[in-house]
Amino acid sequence: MRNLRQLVTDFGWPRIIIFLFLVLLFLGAPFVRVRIDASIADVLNRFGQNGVFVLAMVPMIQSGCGLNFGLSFGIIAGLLGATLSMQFGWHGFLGFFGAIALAAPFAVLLGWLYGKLLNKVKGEEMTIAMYVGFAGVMFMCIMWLLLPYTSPNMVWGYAGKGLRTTITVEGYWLRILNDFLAIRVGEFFVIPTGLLLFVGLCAALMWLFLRTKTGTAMTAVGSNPIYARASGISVDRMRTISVILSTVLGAVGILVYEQSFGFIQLYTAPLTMPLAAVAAILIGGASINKASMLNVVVGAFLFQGLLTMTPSVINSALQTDMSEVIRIIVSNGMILYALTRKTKAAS
Amino acid sequence: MRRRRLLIRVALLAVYVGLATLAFVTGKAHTVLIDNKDTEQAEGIDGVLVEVNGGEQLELYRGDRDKVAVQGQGLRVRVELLDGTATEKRLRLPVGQDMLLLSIPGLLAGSETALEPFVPVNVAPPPEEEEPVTSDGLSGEPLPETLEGEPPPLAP
Amino acid sequence: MGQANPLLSFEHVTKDFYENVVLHDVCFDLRGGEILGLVGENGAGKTTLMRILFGMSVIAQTGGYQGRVCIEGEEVRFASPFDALEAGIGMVHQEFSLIPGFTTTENILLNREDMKPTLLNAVFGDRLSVLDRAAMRRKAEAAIARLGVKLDPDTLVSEMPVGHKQFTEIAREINRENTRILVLDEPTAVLTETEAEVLLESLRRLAAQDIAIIFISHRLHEVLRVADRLVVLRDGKKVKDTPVAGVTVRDVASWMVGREVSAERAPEAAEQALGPDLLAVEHLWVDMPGETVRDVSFTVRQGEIFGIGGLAGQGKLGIPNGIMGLFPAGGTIRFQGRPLPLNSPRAVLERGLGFVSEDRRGVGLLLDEGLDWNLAFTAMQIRGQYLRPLLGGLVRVRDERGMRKLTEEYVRMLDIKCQSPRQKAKELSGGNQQKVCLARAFAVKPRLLFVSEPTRGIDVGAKKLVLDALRRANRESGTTIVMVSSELEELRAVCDRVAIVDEGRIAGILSPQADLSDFGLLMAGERAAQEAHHA
Amino acid sequence: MSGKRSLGRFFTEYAVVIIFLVITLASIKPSGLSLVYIVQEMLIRLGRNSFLVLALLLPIYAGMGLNFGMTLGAMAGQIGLIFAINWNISGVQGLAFAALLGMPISLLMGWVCGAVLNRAKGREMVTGYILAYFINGIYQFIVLYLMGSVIPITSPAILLSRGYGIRNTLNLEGVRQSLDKLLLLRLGPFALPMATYMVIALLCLFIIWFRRSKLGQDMRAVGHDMAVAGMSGIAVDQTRIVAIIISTVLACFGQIIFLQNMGNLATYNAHDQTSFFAVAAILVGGASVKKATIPNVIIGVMLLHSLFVVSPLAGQKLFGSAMIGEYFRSFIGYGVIALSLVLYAWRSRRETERARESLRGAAAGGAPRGE
Repeated sequence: MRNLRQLVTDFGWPRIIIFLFLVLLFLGAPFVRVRIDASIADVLNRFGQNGVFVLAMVPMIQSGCGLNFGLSFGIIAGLLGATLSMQFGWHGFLGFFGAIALAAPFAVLLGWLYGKLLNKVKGEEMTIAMYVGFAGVMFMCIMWLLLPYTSPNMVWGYAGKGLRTTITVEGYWLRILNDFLAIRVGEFFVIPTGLLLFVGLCAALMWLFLRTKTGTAMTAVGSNPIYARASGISVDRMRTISVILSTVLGAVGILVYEQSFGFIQLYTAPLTMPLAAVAAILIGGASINKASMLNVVVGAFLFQGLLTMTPSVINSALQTDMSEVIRIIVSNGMILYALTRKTKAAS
Repeated sequence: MRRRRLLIRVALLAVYVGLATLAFVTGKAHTVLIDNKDTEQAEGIDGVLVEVNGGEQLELYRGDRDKVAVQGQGLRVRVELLDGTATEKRLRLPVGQDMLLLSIPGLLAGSETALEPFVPVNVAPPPEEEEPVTSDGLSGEPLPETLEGEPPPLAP
Repeated sequence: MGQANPLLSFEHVTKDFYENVVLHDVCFDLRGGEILGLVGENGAGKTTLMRILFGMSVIAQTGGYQGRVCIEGEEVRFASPFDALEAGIGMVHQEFSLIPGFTTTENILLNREDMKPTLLNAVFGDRLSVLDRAAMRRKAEAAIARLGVKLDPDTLVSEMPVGHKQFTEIAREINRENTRILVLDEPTAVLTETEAEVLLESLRRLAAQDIAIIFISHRLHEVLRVADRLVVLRDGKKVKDTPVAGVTVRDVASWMVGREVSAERAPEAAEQALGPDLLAVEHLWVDMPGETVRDVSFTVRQGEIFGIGGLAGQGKLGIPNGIMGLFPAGGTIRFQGRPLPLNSPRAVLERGLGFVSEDRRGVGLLLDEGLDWNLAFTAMQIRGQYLRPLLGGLVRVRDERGMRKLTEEYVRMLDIKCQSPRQKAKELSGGNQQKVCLARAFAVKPRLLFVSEPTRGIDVGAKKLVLDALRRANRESGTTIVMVSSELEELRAVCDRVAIVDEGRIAGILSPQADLSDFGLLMAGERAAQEAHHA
Repeated sequence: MSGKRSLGRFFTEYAVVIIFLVITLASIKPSGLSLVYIVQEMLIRLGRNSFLVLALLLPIYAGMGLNFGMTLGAMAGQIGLIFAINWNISGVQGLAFAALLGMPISLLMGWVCGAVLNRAKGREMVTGYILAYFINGIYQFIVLYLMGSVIPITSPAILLSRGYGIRNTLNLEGVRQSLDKLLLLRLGPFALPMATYMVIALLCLFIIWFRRSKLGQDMRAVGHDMAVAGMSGIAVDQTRIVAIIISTVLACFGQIIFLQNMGNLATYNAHDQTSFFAVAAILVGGASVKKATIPNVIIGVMLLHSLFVVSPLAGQKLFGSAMIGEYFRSFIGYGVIALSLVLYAWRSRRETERARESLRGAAAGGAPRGE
């Protein structure tokens, strides 16, 4: 009995409530004529789609920079990579991995600048990260209109200049990961193995990195920066590395999202994604200065499960679109729960 | 000291409720239909000028009906016939009633039921409104394309 | 000035924290208008006594106290510092409790401002009455006048010289009409000589207005000049209560530290052959809050255990923290003949210097990580040990097995009581945590090891084990040790030479067998008559 | 301080204001708008937004930074308006009724917000931001599902066709510009909504008076140094909660003034932008996270909104697309908040370092430094 209570306190009450709520939804699905297998396939797909985003949260939490509200920088780098790869007309695997290669330098540069800024500014980092991120996205909105893209697939029809708000990835690298080795069972159930493998690979690389010498130093900076400094670690360099890593993962994350979602969303679309990733990692059980791979998997699964199940089950059960409201309350509630824990504020 | 402060707080609460009801009563708007049709007691008057609460005069022929928005519960109606004779009547409007019908002939004939509630029978269905756009940080984009909806400029 | 019964009296006050006794049967009293000097080493019980007087919550949380505290004869037990303030007892702390953005007047009147009631009071209570600035200003000027110093009531505290801040705080305490007792804790620590003189002068003027003053300071010559009576505390017992007349600083020093040498000093078989100078420090200054080092020069010989003692706040802790680069520092350091860069922890660690910090939980440990982590971390980061190649040497990953072996080795050697090498550091007792910090430093096999307050706050058994481990490391693996501690006894038992630091400078270096009152004198800031010869 | 340094301090202090002034002036000409039109827009927007921006002052005094949680007050105001429209109360009485109804709701919301912020000391701003979204979820639940079904809303004009839940946009016909038109003063080509200005002036007087009250003094003490204030017996947490409550109630009234000027209520979106605009405005006016005055509010509202008026058209002329102008002003809006937060955090860090140095100077008296 003792370790059950221990398990509950470790897992935390809010997560248990959400988990039970999700199980309830799955149980209730058949009664409201919602196909279980289609729902599970949908959850798996969305889990893969957003997995890398949630993973991107880990480095900065581990190094004590707190929740990365400025993930939009990574997304901007990813969008640049995607649009350039399409401009060059690369298709298939070359298109997708080309986009990642093109996005990487932007991500590293933006991550480095963003890291330098965060090091100069101790205290209220999260608010500053959020607004610098918003300003960056808005700046890119202007750039999307001015940058000399020419590929007809992307540019506005009548003006011939400036990018469309949503660009289809059809014919380039649509579902390139999802369909790779996809296992189809029956008419509704498909497992996007390629996608899950890719996300698994990223998670494994991150798990490995956290085991390396630099990774260990970064974790130490997160749990006690003064201890790290006394052991000869340059705290600022570690924090910058963690920000660069988080931004690069953000870039990869948006590309994985787009190849599964089917569209590149430009202009103000990236504004909402950081909050979703933050809510997911916190639902997974991460605190403000500690996050593990388990938190990523559990968080992404619970959060995306919530997103997919509530609209279908609740709507058909109550004939209303209540799911939107429930999702807002649950995800923001989780972030609020984490922010008001008694941990010492990010250094 | 405790009692005095309690007393004052209760008084303040009373003032708060009083103000709210005052605003409600004086502010409540009604739409009054000015009707010049024949009724059992009296038939419509041909050509009459009606002025409600000092607003601009409405010209009604027999069988006409016009609408006036009135604020507050008091109704001061001034009816002027073609031959110049004018009569003025003061009426009270029931608070809860949004729509009322005032029959001018009934009014002139001094009948009790000149003013009675009007229940809109077939209210045209409100225009089909679009799906409610709920937005927050997590789904719909938070920043509308135009940051500032253009308000109608103040009448210069 | 004698009243019927004394203004304030302590009767048989006794207090213990867990098992060690901090105050033992302390009795003394205080009359109105009398200045009482309270002196004693660190840990002698001065601060605890004041906490009892002020009814601080820490006392109640740790089991309350025996004995009685009486004001004008009847016993008082204050539940919180505010009750003490209401009863007319003011306290001036060493670190200022002033609001930088407020003016002198606003600080003096903080939370006791004069107010003009407004009609909103009846509804929302008296916090909505308007401040009566004119009355506030008059009261502030009156309080300043009582002090006899010139302070401009309108300057912001943030733009004030340090001395004026001290006077503002005192003015705030005496502004309360019924203030009858004023306690000052190390008030002159941050003042220059002239400012201190003005402060003492104003204290005499306050005493003349029948206010009783308890003056706590380690600057013995100041205490002797201003106090009427002197109480000396040692190890929680009142050892002396005498009028000041005819007492010299040397007497006070010997009372403060004079105790028979209790810790046995293992007679060294043969004076160890001490090698050449390993570490030479010239004109070191370190900016560590509360432990400022102004100008320190000393040398340490190869294989020696060099002790650094002195009272709290004099800068002894600043020396290791400065050299290790944890706080901004300047001056020239030579290690093994070659200059050592300052302000860069990595370079110092790579040259083979280790450091066991005095702040175990804050600096010394990763509380949320396992013991193996804590032990192997520095060795891994500096020496690259405990890493195993993976994927053909492409990347090097933590060698969990190697780290566990290292941990088990040190758990046996230092007898660290823990369930497993992976147990979280925060779950260990104070003594075991200290052993973990020691093991972490030993794991790097340093040539020179700084140890700061190694035995602070741990039980007696663990103290002996820690000191033996240090001696063994010195004798067996020849590690030169610089031990900084406020426990004079331990320094004299373990070290070959003991330097005493006072006000950021080395007052003198003595041999462990030197006379206790010499140590007391150095601690009190009296320069040793002659430079101590090297032992 | 030497002349050069104080000049340097002036620039970093008002960097934001200067940048904004330059950009606005530069874009007036290309926007092609007549000066009369711009000034008239300023007069309208001063009346519309100043009250909301003034609501930010008290939390800044109490050291809680920029109160992103003021959106809670805006929601309360909107709920008040919904009831006023439902019972068809028109004119200024409609506004008064909405305000009176909104006050208790915003009081409760302010108390909740204050209690939550007290649990997240050191990161109040981001917690306020997230709390606003969280309460937004509850607001939508109430307005979209409870109103009409559980809460008696009868007027068909505002209910969704399905019988419950409020429509997306409500036409505030009955109360539109009723406060502005109450005492409309014509001065040459300009129309001045004097009644609104008077309400704002009243609030300014209250703030000035409040600063001199005991509660105001306690708030400033808590703002400067929470620990010392606590030690001197001030109820720190309670003072902070009062600051947030007052700010939330003012935001409720401010939102009602804002909406009566706009003429229509976007039920589910109007409050999203409230805190963004108010925070951007006060920062543009030269305020910081720890220091803000009434002039900052007035200057900020005029500067920010003048740019918001001219930039779309300037964008049209300069870049050939109004969209660029729109995005540009959002970029400037977010940019100014980010810039002033960064400048403030960077300057306070440097100040603590400089304070350390001044101490060190005295401490290192003995040895000449680094010889």
